[in-house]
Amino acid sequence: MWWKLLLFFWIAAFSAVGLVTPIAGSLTELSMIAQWSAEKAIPVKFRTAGEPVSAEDGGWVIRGTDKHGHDADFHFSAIPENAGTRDGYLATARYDTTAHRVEVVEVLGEYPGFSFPFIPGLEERAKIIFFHVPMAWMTVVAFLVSMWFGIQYLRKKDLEDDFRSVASAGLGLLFCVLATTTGSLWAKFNWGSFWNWDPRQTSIFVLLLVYGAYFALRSAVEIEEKKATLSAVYNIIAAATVPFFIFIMPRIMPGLHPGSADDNSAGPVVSSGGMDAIMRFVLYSMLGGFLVLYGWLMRIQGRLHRIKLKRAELAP
Amino acid sequence: MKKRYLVGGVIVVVFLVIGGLSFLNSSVEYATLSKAEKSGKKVQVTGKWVQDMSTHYDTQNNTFTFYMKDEDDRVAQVVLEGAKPNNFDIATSVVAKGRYEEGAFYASEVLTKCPSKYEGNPEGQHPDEIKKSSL
Amino acid sequence: MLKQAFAIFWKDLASELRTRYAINALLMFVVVTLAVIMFALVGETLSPGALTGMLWVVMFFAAMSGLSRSFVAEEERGTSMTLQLLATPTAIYLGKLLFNLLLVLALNIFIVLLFLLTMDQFTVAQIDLFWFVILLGSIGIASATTIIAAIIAKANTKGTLFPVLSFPVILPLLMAGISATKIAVEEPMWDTVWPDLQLLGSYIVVVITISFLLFEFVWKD
Amino acid sequence: MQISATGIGKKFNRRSIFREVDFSVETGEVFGIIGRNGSGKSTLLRIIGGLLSPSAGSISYGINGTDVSVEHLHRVMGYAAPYLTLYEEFSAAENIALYAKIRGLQKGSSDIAALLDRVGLPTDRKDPIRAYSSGMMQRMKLIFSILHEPPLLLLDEPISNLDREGMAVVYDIVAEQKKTGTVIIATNDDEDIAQCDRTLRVEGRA
Repeated sequence: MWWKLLLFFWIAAFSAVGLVTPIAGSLTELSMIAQWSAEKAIPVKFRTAGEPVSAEDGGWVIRGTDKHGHDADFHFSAIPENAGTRDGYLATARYDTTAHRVEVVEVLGEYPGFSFPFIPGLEERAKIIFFHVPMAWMTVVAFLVSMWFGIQYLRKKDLEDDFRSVASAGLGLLFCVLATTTGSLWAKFNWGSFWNWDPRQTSIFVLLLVYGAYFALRSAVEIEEKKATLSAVYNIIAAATVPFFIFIMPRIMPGLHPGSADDNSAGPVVSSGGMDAIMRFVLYSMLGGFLVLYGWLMRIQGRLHRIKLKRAELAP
Repeated sequence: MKKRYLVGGVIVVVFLVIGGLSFLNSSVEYATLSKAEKSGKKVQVTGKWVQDMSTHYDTQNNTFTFYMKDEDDRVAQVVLEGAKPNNFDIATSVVAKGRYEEGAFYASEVLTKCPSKYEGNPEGQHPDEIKKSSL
Repeated sequence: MLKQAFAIFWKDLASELRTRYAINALLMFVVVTLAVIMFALVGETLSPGALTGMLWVVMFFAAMSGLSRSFVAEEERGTSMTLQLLATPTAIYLGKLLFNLLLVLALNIFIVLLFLLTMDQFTVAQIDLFWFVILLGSIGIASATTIIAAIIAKANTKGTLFPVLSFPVILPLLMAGISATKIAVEEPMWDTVWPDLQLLGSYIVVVITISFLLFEFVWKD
Repeated sequence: MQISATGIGKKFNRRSIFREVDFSVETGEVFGIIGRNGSGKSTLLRIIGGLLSPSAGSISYGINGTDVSVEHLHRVMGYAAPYLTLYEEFSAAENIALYAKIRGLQKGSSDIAALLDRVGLPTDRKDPIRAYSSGMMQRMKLIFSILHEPPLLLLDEPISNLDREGMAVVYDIVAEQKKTGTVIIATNDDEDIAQCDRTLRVEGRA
């Protein structure tokens, strides 16, 4: 019992941390954005390094340093609340390229203890990674487990192995649908369309087809032992042809998804070097949580299965 | 019996790898500008936006014009039916869907690929340096 | 074992020639499909590349309508047990694979010839490469569908299940096959077509090896 | 041919057909498997013939002390049963030639004629066996089972659909087989049971 509560708390907590943690850039990101768009304001965090001073145009100026230690004058249009006592600010700001100064548009809060980096182009949307990536990973894990128990069934002809194989394939399909949905949403708001047959999208589509076919096959065979054998065989055949899509094609073909061939950063999931430490911590915690969640769902399916068997046994 | 499965397994793995390696020098989905010009068909071209060359938004025709450089380093003008896409300025690469006609690539859709490094940039420039670099 | 396999192959061939379960229906299927395509394309100019796609669509669906026959017929007539009493699963699989291979090859050659004759816009730049790709593609289709046919022969809804199970498995083959055929049709360059041929070849080896290992489980009740 | 089975059980859809069946058969024996309809006689015979794998237990086969594996059982075993179907689009002679070819045997037309004659079938019919009566079909199945002179003969209800004369053919085959090999018969018929040296009653599920 205790571990279920812990798991619930764990996933809820890290979801909350992932969603609530503010996105905050530094002067570096501010300068990058300024080169592209003079109007765009982005969230920035800085510590105050001096008293507020009134400026010539009626506004106020506070000297501040960002997380990399760069300092700059931050212009406020009116004196901010608690100006003298605040340690630092989280505020949306833009860089005025004609006056060459940092203008604070809106104060959002105190200097946050930890924050996610501001990633130009992704911004708040980056947070979906905490759900999308674990779901995609669980899809792969569940399908590998399903194939493993398929092989075990063929070796030992124990219907329990077949049951585990189906249960895992079912969960894999569920996670696959979730990963497709979250990925397609992300694609809409980042790349510009829900679906454009990017190699990664093609591969997950094929995966959906395979496991759709797997369940179609199961429902078309009546004798359980035969059903188990045939679906295990199909599982293995599919697993031998589908890697072309799942693992190889998206990685070595150019595409929009991180990790494809023309992406020199190799993507956040493949190499850990490409990701901020806090984000990585939250992502891996979510991955762990999802893994345990998968195990729990497997257990629940096992219990349901035993209850069904018992009922069939007791039935007249 | 065991040996049979072992040998079979090894064959399968070896040929999966050989088959996988074939992807290394093929690109099925994306064309280059030269290919697009030659075929005249609707294709997807991947490449980078050339920032030094001008972009233009025509409000009357609702078209957005920019220059892109494809994988073979060929540069061509791209005319997009529609406004400037999301995240266009910061995209590390773009995918244009359309056809090559009369010296320009007419795109019905332009997708943008964003940097996938999920970290702040510690060695970036200070805003004050923009004065020197951009002027 | 090879002798047994050939004996089974000859049995299937003689049986097919006598009953014509598959051949007549398949030939009509091809003619009808091509006629539909031609009606749909009246007055249209399509590039050879686009027609290549259509050619593969016809080949795929022709295979889907005919290739399950050899196993389904054994199962429906109840002769699979007879066969089981006569030979090892490996020999049976090999015999059936040979028969399907012959059927697919004959069918695809027929389709391609009709295609070349009826579609004026379909011109092939390098004909020997083109035929080689069709040959490899046919072997691939036969090897993938034989084991799937063995699976669906044991299920209830055989007809609809066959394409459903086959499509995801056969998709890597279709992608490589279409790509290689396009190259042969449009601008033959050996270095661009090589990856596709490599993929086709390894796909065939993988699928046949897996089928040899697993057929026994499918075949025995 | 020696067969010894221990702890054989079979389940379909998790329901047990029979369980814990033990027996052993020696060369020169005619062994009967008897039981009510639905008790699993045919299922047990299929398991013995290697056509079905048992859910529990194991069977070992031996010829003069050498073990025979299940994969190669079809080479040393003949099987005839009502649920067996022959290739009905071929004629009787074609069918026999086909089985001989798959088994790698040399059978000339005189051998085929002799076999047809032995079970009392006409030797000159060229039409597909589709047109044969069920009794004639049963005789064809007898040829199918003895074509390769197997040391082990499995017969499921061998006299079904047969007339007096046909029954005599079956018992003649059984008597002949007994001299050098083994026969296992699954049956309910008293005349069949009279042929058996020993019988095993399969209880099945109640």
